[in-house]
Amino acid sequence: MTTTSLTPTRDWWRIPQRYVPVLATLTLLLVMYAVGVSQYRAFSNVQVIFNVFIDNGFLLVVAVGMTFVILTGGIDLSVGSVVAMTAMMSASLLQGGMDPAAVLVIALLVGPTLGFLMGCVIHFFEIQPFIVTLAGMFFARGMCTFISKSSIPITDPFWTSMAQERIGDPRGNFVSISVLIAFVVVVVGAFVLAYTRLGRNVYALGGNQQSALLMGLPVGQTKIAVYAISGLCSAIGGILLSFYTLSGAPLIAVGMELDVIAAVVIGGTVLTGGSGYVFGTVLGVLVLGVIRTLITFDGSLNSWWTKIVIGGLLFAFILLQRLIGIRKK
Amino acid sequence: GNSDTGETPADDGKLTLGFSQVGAESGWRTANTNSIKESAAAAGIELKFDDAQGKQENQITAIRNYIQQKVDVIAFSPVVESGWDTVLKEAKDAGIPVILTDRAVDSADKSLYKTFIGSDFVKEGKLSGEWLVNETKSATGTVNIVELQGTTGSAPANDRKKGFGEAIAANPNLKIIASQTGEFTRAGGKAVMEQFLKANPKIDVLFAHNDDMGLGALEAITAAGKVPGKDIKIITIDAVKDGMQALADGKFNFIAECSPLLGPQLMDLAKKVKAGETIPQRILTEETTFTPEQAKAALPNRKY
Amino acid sequence: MSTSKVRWAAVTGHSLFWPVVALLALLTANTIYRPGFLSVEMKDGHLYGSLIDILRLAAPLILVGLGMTLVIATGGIDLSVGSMCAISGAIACLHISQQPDQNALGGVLVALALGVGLSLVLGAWNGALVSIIGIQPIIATLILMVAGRGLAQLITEGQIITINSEPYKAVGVGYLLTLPISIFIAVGVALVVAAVTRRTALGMIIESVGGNAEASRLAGIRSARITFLVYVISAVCAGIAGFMVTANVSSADGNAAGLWIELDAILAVVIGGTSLAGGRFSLGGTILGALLIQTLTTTVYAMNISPQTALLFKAVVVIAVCLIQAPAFRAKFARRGPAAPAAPLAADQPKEQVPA
Amino acid sequence: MSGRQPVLTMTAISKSFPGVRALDGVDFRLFPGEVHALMGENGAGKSTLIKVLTGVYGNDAGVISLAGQQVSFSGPMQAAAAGVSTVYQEVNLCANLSVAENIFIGREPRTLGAIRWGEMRRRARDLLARLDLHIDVTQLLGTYSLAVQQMVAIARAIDIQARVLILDEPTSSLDATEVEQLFRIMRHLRDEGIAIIFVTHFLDQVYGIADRITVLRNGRLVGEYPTAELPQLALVEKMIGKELDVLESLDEHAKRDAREIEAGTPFLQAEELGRKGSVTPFSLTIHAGEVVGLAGLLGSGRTEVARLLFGADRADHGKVAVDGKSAPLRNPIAAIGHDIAFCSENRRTEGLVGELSVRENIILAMQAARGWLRPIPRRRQDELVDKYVKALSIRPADPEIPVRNLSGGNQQKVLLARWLITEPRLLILDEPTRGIDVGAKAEIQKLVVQLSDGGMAVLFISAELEEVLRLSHKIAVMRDRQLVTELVNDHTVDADRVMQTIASGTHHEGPEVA
Ligand SMILES: Nc1ncnc2c1ncn2[C@@H]1O[C@H](COP(=O)(O)OP(=O)(O)OP(=O)(O)O)[C@@H](O)[C@H]1O
Ligand SMILES: Nc1ncnc2c1ncn2[C@@H]1O[C@H](COP(=O)(O)OP(=O)(O)OP(=O)(O)O)[C@@H](O)[C@H]1O
Ligand SMILES: [Mg+2]
Ligand SMILES: [Mg+2]
Repeated sequence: MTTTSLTPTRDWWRIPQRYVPVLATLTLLLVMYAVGVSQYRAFSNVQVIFNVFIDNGFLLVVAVGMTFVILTGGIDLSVGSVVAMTAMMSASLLQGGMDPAAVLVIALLVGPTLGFLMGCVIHFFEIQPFIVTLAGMFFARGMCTFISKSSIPITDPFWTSMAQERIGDPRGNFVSISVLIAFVVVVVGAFVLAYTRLGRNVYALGGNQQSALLMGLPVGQTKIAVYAISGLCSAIGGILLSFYTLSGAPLIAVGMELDVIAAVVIGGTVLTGGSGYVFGTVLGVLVLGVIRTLITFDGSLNSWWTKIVIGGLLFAFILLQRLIGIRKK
Repeated sequence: GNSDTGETPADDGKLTLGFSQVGAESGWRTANTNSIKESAAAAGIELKFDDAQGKQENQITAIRNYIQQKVDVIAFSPVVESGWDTVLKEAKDAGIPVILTDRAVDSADKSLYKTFIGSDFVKEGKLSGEWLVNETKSATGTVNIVELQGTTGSAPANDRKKGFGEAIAANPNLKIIASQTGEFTRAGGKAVMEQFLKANPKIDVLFAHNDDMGLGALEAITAAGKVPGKDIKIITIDAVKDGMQALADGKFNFIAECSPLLGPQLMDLAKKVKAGETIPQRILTEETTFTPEQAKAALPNRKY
Repeated sequence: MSTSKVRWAAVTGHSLFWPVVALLALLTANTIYRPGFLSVEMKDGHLYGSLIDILRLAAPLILVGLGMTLVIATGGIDLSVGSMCAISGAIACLHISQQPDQNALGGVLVALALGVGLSLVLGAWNGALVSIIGIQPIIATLILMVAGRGLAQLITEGQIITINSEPYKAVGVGYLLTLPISIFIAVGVALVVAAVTRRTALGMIIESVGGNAEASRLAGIRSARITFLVYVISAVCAGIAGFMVTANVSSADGNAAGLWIELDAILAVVIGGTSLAGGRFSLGGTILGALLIQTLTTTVYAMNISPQTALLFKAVVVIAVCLIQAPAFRAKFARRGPAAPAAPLAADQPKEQVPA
Repeated sequence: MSGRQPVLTMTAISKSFPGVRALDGVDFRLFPGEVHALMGENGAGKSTLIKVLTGVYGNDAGVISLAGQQVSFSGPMQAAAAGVSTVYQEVNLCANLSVAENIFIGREPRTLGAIRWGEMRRRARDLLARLDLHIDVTQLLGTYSLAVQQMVAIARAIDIQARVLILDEPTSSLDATEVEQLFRIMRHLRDEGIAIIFVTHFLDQVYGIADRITVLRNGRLVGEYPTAELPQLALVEKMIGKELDVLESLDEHAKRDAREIEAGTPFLQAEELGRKGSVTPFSLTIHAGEVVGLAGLLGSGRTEVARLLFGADRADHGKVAVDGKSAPLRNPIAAIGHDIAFCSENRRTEGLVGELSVRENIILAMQAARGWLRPIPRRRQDELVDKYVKALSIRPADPEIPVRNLSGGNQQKVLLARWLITEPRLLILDEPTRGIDVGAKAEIQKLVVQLSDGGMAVLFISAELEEVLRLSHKIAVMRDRQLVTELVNDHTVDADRVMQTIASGTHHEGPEVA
């Protein structure tokens, strides 16, 4: 019977095509780390790696949310502003003497609510996500300056302890609590995408919205859900940022959305949707973190050369990733 | 980079300074960076310089990396005032002294840094206001002021506005009739001023939070057929070269200086801190104010 | 059925009807706030007034938006236009500042040529990344968005280059036949782009590539070339916008010139009815979108809305314009309204595009 | 039948699209345990009726009731929940998900909310085995051929516990064996009491399986008939609305004379042309005025051969000569430069640009060949488009509407028109008659004959062997991505013989071309 010949001839050792981008990123990340270690002795300290996580914990959380959105083929430009708004709001509420637990609850509600509303507008009124979330970005940033035009310090003991608690080994290497929270978010995000209906609907939606609709999937709910999830992740990211800086500042996290999108895409997620993994996003965030670390370790770059070098590294990275991807095809 | 840039040669006696700059967002900032680089070289200090591209996260990253690299002294110009306690504690625990430049932090625990060297933005605003109060003390009617603010939410914008407001409260005739952000840029200053001019038939004074916005506004005023410096008096802050030139030409009326040349003082302090000398918690940069005549005199030998 | 009703339905159904309404609403609000807003007077042979300001200040955004429209029509996006503005402005000002006589027309022309030339190179770089190497446009242009600012500052050495050149200044604030020259430039470029896309087959081919790249390839279209071309066009438009931005203030600020203009340009394109997914594009819509955005900004200044709430105001207007423009929103709204049977056309649109 | 209650009734359904009245007061009844064929020409409104039923479109007027209850579904999700399971025309699945997921998404087996992947794969394998399809269900769907995808879509639909199963042209890309497989399952489901709506343009299939037939024409109901009482010719006349001479040509099995063509110079010669992982190197010669048919089962590599000859994929082996001169067909542009044209079997993803108008789609290839700097004058465009809209009777005849609003069959005609106006010397047609109604099909067949008589070479790929036999001078038989043999289409060749060749893959006695 000829139908048997339809079984793809696949060598068992061949990596499935869909994992290639992520693996390419991983390989390049390791190469970059090796370069750092060979150039700068202090680079090999374990704490350097931990610092990358400490300094990018909130970015990681936000990027997980963005992964959901991009997988559906959408985009969320509001994340940076929502992060800032959450931090700003927490700081302002704490300053007003509110109970930290209540502040946490409120802060964690506002982001997803905004996300939910944006999702509804995108779905029901069929307006392009880029525009809706751009308006969301203006709105959230406007809220920041509306709350206060100068930064508000946080002195709350709970916040302070969350910020300064060090979880580490006897040799003095440590991570912050934020890193653990970020890890939990990553694991939950990965699980939801791989093992729940919602997660699979996200992929289906990104693959072909029309088909998803005709297959009877809850397209609307899924779409709204991803923006709410992204809002939630931004809110968590905002809280982590307020732990990280112990303050809320109106101008913080400006332009963060581009970093987040870059991280997600470098991690192998396709902007048109339907293909990508949370693990890739983790790698993408690490790539950005390691590039930054390399530049500070060098410490001899001019301000403008810093930008050019970041652009150059980004280019080299994407080019290599692309070449590896092509070869494996 | 060459293979030893990442480590501190702990024993060759050469002092290593890690400096994290805000960014390169203005000519002022560039002059500041250059001053630091030049004076480090002159003082024989090894400088590890990092540009944070205007992001606090990046500055914190940089400071953490300086701690890993075990530099002798860390200095930085904070992007924002708040949010430094955690990383400063880490520096303190690692035994590395920290010097703040240009902008302050709002930490309650003053032991987290050795000193803060920089201008006083409130004072700059105040000096501008006081000059105006003095200028207009004979005025009988109301004096209409328009204000070009810096980037909304930034420390210099907040403080200069505050200082200026406090000073002009002394004269009830002085009234701010419009206040908008010009984002610290010439284009912003010009666009906002154009609308101010159309909306308000009588503007007597312009207060701009920096020279660049003032220079932009200058063009708008000229285009509207008014004479800057006469029909509308212009007060700005910074005293960069173009601003000083305008002042000398009589187009501006007053500039409160905000000097970017912190380098020599910073290197001096770094050495003292390293040697364990006690130094004051707050050091003001040597700054002054300029009137057109003073500007004419000072212009030939200004460095930036 | 009266023909006037049909005609009315055709007008309201037009994709640019609501942006026009929004623009008029903003202008009206301004006029109510300050009756003199719309007045235009003659001053030393120049027309002078807020409306003229809006046109003049919108000119760079229109230019960038035109290029962006073509890029978006192919299904791409160009984030690097802001940096391009800064670079072309910087190189032009640098060249002029080095001339012994800054007012010499020759020097200025060379400076403009340098700026356009550099834009061509950078546009080719973007185009090559997207069309030859196949990098996703948003990332490919992100590279130059980041590195381009560095390049601009490298050119200016981080300083603001101030020039004093009348011919160059004319690009930004000069007048011709009572109107600002920048308006003529914007209109001129718009006409050229319109002619190049609509008088030749380029427009249709761009739409075809954006609508279905694989089908276009199989129909014998050199998709890669077209993609390459639109990034170059976009870069040149941004480069010319860079001249205007810098000439406006007679100085090149590598950091601030063209900052965030990419977002405004994309917004203008979308308000103008071009889908970010690519395909059909409307140059007129983009121009209208740019005017709307500039009017919004001017409104904030003119009405003296406090900077602290200005962004909220902008957010509200943007979302309102986009909502009211969305057929789905109007359909839902019309159904609820008491007597509004005028929009069966829109209401009938299938929820999604369902190929048979 | 009158004693039973219909499971589904649709009464006076109307639906308009801008400028088109797709359905106009259509009634439809469906009884449990029957296969009901929905027939009509391209654009008659079949797919629209189905989409109105499942809530993809809202209806302007009319009532739908399911099992006696009035319903109005908000979308396929609700319809499926109420027991209406649908395979839409054109495969509507997600190419980026695995085969198993495409079957089960939305209904995955779960414990505590977590998907049980292992079980899902096992069940997917079992289900596909019922359709005699043995493939790796963990692979992405997009890596499989259209035919496989169609089978997967069917598998998805029959796994749902449905009362009503709707199949909109499910067989258009299946070969005979698979169609038989599908019919077996349909009969089985029918016997279980499930009501099945079946849309197809293959009349034989209708008479092979349907119990009753509803005919639509131009959005109106023509009538409902028991299959046994409606002879084939009468059905066609009802669909078309007039008696057609064209139909006679359907039965004309005149073999075509190949000898004089062979004598001429070959237009294209492929020598050991091949591509790793796609087609084993093959040699093929096509003469001017010759129709070469490609026969083979699905996945046998016919499309690949066509793509290599058009340069859509790049060959990594062998060479091609056009007019005796070496012509490396590296890309479509090179092929078009040698006057080769290619109508892809996948009109939606590889053929048309949905947003562009019918006119723009038709002139696209010609314009591309001229380059963008030399636009075709509008007058000339309108002339050309008008001519072909008439010649191929594309409906609606308004060339300015977006092509995505056309029905499936009319879209196919637009694609054909695009290439015909370029006046190619070799026309490659990959499944040009798929999803096309009988009238149009006959017209396309006539067109192929006409074109080849006029000196055009045609490479004709079709799942319908009859069609290939009727039109071809020469038949190349493919099997397992290999061109196994070429048969001169003379009196000794018939469907059985070709089937045997496909099945055995060996040479048979009789004249052959090496
Ligand atoms: N989304 C749409 N927008 C506008 N018109 C449409 C749309 N879908 C279908 N039509 C029109 O409705 C009519 C009926 O189309 P439908 O798809 O139901 O035909 P069909 O009978 O399924 O034909 P085929 O056999 O070719 O698939 C056609 O004239 C078509 O052009
Ligand atoms: N066993 C297989 N494994 C993976 N992909 C396959 C397999 N068989 C076919 N395909 C893919 O399906 C597509 C179509 O297959 P092919 O061109 O061989 O079919 P065909 O002979 O043209 O039949 P039909 O036109 O009826 O689908 C090709 O792109 C091929 O990559
Ligand atoms: Mg159909
Ligand atoms: Mg095929």
